[in-house]
Amino acid sequence: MKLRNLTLSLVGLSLVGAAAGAAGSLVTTAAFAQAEQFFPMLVYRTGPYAPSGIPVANGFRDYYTLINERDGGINGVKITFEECETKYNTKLGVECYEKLKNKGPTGATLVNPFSTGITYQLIPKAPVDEVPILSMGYGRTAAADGRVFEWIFNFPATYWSQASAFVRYVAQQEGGEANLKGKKIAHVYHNSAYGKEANATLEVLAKKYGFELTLLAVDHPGQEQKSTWLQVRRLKPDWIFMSGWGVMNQVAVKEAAAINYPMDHFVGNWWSGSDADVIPAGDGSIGYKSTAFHGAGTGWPVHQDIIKYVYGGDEAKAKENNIGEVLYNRTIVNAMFGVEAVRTAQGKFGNKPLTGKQVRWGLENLNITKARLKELGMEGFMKPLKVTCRDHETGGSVIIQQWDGKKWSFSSDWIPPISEVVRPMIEEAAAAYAKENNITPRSC
Amino acid sequence: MIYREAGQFKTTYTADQAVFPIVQDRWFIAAVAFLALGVPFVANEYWLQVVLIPFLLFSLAAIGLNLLTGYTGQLSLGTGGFMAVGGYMTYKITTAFPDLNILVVFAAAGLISAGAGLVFGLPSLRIKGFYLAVATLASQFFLGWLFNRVGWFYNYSSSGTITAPPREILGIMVTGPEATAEVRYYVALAIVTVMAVAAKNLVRGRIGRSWMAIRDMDVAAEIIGIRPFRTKLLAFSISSFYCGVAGAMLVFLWLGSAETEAFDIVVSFDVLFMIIIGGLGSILGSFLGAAFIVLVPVLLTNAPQLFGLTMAIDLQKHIEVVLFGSLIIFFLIVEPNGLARLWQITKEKLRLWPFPY
Amino acid sequence: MISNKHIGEVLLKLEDISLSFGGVQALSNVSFEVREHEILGIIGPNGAGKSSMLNVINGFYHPDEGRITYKGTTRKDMRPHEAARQGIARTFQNIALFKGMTTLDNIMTGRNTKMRRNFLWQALYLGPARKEEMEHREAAERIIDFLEIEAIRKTPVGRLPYGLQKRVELGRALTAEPDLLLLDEPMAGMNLEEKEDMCRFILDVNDEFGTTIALIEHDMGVVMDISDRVVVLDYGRKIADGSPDEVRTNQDVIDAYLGVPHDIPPDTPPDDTPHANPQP
Amino acid sequence: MDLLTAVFVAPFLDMAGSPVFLAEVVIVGVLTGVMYSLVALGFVLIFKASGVFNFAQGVMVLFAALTLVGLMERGVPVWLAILMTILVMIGLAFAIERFMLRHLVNQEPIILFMATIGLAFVLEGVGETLWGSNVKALDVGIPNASFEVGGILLNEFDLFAAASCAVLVAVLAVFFHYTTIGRALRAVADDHQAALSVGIPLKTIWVIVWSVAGFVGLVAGIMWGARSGVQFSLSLIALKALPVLILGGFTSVPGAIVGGLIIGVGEKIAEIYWGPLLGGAIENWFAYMLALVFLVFRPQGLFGERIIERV
Repeated sequence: MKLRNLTLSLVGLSLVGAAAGAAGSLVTTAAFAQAEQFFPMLVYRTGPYAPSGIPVANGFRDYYTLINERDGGINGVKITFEECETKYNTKLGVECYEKLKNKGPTGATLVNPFSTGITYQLIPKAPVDEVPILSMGYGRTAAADGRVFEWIFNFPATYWSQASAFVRYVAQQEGGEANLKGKKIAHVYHNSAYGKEANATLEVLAKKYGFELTLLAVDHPGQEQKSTWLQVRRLKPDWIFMSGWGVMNQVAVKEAAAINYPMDHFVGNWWSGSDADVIPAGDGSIGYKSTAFHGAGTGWPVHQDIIKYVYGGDEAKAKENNIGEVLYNRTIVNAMFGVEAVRTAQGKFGNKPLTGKQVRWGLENLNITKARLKELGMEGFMKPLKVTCRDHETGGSVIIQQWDGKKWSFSSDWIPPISEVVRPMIEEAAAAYAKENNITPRSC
Repeated sequence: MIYREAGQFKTTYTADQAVFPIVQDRWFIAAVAFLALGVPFVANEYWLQVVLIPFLLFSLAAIGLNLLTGYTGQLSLGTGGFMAVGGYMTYKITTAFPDLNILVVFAAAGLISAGAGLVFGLPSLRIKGFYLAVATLASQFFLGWLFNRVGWFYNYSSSGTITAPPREILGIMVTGPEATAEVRYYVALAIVTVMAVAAKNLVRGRIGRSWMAIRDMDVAAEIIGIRPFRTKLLAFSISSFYCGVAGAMLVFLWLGSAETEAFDIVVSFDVLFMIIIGGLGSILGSFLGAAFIVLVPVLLTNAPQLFGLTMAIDLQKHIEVVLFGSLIIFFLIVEPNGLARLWQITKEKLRLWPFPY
Repeated sequence: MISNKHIGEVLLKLEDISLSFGGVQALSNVSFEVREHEILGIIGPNGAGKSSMLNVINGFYHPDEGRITYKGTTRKDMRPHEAARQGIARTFQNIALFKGMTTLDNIMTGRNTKMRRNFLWQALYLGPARKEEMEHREAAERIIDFLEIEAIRKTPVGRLPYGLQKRVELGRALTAEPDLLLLDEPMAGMNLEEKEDMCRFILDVNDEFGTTIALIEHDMGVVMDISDRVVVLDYGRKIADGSPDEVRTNQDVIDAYLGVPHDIPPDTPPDDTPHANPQP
Repeated sequence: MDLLTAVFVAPFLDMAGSPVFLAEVVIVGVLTGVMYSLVALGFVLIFKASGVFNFAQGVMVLFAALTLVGLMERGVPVWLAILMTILVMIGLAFAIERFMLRHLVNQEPIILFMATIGLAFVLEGVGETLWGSNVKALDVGIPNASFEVGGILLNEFDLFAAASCAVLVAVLAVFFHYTTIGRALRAVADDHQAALSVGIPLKTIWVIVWSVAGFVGLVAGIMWGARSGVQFSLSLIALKALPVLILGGFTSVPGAIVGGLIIGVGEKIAEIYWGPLLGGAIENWFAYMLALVFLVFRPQGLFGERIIERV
């Protein structure tokens, strides 16, 4: 009975806690000082995808810190940021979004969901809440059509462009598009919204170029892929493209090595080409390739600045925090886009904290030139880009990187997508979405 | 002295069989109703979206599972699958017939999910206990695969994600991005209230008695004339109907869009938790359990900030997970019959209060 | 009160019933009749096949051989719930109440076969469904009055003492208004006072409602007192059938109870009652 | 008609067409099945001795592997790390008995089941707090080369895993049959009351059986962890073990082995020969369906104890 009483009082306590929580969340917003630009951070440092989520989160954190420490903020406006743990789970993602969207003096600057699932959740909410979404190289491909998806940006490339660039790459390697005919290409994909994205594009291209496409789905989490690789072994495809994520990548690379598949014909997409994906397979993974839209490693001035300003010169500490890893570098790019969008918008609205609506304008008028990249210490790290009202993807070129057992390095030139196929598909999908949701596309 | 039934006499069986036979209970319910209706005026969008709407829809799913597991004794881990049926069928029907009232669509999707429940309930004739529980996982995995695989269910969109299109009732937007959290909350509240009352009616009548008879002793139940197979299947289909509607609400009134991952096995476990923490065989318990499972993580997430603590986000999440697990074990140890039982004990004490005997 | 006590036509006729479990012969060629309005006692030592007999009658076991004629129709193998729908109710040797439910609900389950409204009406709980519920509640309340268990109406049966549970179980069987009531050791484990109460109820049921009763009981005194006729089983065979007085003086019966060696090898039938397992 | 051919004829023609490949599929299925059995074994041990359906088994696998890797990363040699991990798992068993099971004696099975899910949360949180959420490569020196025998590709690692599973089962069999503790465990499994009445304390039994399950979890953790790296997803392999469990019966050690083999071979054959027809990734639900269909004919599983209903 004593225990029972204890429980009763616990229940009572938790109710009081709930009330306090309610009160708390109503008043927290006022606590921020004025000259601050708030960046919400939806991260996943725990759960099944934590190994990918940790470098991602660290990259964002370090770049924002760098801007504050080195430049004193964006034109004097300090960056504030808050992490919220999503576990890569869409429901928690929405919770985090709701929690953070009104924080800071002007609300959330922009949201980087870093999960295709969460992006899908937020796409309809963005125009209503007036929070722009930057789903950099993930999320809904159709959002590349800025006329329908005013608030969503997915530059510098989409899954569809990527898949078509992969096909172009294969054509290059095989000595011309004509040689694609009769080739066998397998797509090993994560059986989720994300993994399926490339299928349609590949199917269209298979028809166009006459290669034989096999789709091999791998269920979450992808710990056990023996049957997939047995199928590969029987099929003996000339090329394999993979859209994997999390543990699936590591196992796939390992299994491919175990069946002695030629690793230089195995190309992951840019979410299947991080350090954590290849290291567990040891020497077996040498030669494995993946697409990318930025460099790996720490060979750029921006990394030196991070070591200097964020870690006080402590390179070991920076390494511990994933500096130079593929996913870390990706979020450096991602964070830079956000910061530059704010800077662009400040050009129009003044050097003060900006609202989501103003930042959206900044994103849509973002123009990162080669010169600007040099100023940012990222020359050669990535391709310049220019966003337009109509094109939220900006070209969609990718580059192939290869793992040599120790590090990733570029092994091709920039490969443009097969736009004449992909762009109409994007516009068609966007139009369908507009129709289903009673959206009138902007004209531009 | 506050909670007493002295002086209240019941003169008809109808009065005796009312859901709330005691006057004070009715006052209590009136207060709850008042609070439920008034809450959007004080809560901000975060609370509506993160706590109240999921609380309502998970209460409904918990009622559904409670009918099956708590009342009929058939342990099921397929809740997520049946919710997926509701969610995907609502999408399919409303995009095929955009003019159909969305509530009608919810009901239709519920019926389809009742059909799925019926099919996956068939093995329950032979299989019992944990074997049945694991067998229901077959439905969970199969349905998840089906909605991921077959393009027809998501209108062949490239990613397989379904998005709630805008639909209105009486000129008010209730689904889609334009629908305000308040409106979605009220719609959810209305659905859950009606269905909870219906569930209460079911369990206090013939159907409920035959369910409980099957649960308590299926052999004896059959000998007094209850057809075990029909009774179990009815429980499976009604339960799935509830879960189906809850799944529809999950997509249309809460998340706005979903892929099959939103209905994965974690959902099934969560709902099972709700009915066990809340109380097996109790409609009220379904609400209490849902409140616990929805609210506790939110409280734990916000607790460090409330007390002004700053800690690394991953550490915080880990501690949260540990606390959540410990709380569950703690509750099971202290009151294995659930929160509803605690509530009942409180009431019984209040009845006697201030005299302990 | 009108007394219905006049033995009528044959209600149930069992012919050459044999039943075995994996080589163990529980019943062999048993034949007897149950007549309308009578109280039939079935007695026999442990392992005689008494409970198996009841299980055959209400369809829980299907005999390997033999014929069962109920209400003039020869019946095929059926499920127990079908037997219930044809008016056969029973109680169990080890109480088989629904432990999670109140006395009232337990008794109301006895009315289940008589309720017609489907689940949609029930979910609404309006009009016909409510009316029906109330009608049956009245019927249940009559039984509750009859068995003098008004005070425990809303008590979960799991909390009741043994004797009362037995009474509730009788009530559940009675509310079904059965034509044939099977009682499996209704007085097992009771003290003298409780036994007297139970005897009174059984006689009253038979008297007031005219229900035909077949009962198994170990207490010879009770059986001889209340039965109109007695059937004696031993090792799965019928060894006597007649009025209590006839049976009392039957030499086979005396032998059986005194344990005189049989001509049948005693290794055959084990425990007569596959015991009710309160929580299967 | 085409559909019927595709479902009922073509796959078999396919199998007959290349028997070597079929053999390879079966072998891979067997080897994978063994890995499932390894996880299922942990469930069976605990269910058999205490009637608890321990859903935390998957997380125990993760926890053991995390501890092992964590120790190795800090420079502890492999053998010592394994020894220390075993000690940790025994300590864990004590803690579970002391803080959880002891307070749940005589509760309904479903309550115990739920408590083990609570336990899974606790272990997950504690494990990741202690050792971090990053993926860790586990290298205990198991060879991982592939070689071909008669056109069939075999992997040393898979063979090693199967062999160690066989050894583990043998050790368990010896433990159960030839040691006092083992006999006591079997006595408890047969009849709790009887075991108690001859003076075997239930608490001790619980600690032992959870320790043994922890040890089995460690072996499973090493095998699975070496394959895919040690990280959170490791705990999800429990879901692959459940169909094995229902197929083999909750209470049977041989059932877990045979069940694992049937599920392993069954799902691989289904995925490879029928998967393409249905669009792939069918093996997860197929395993459950296979178990389900099987259960309809034998509700207690392959080697489970028969359920007898009586009145």
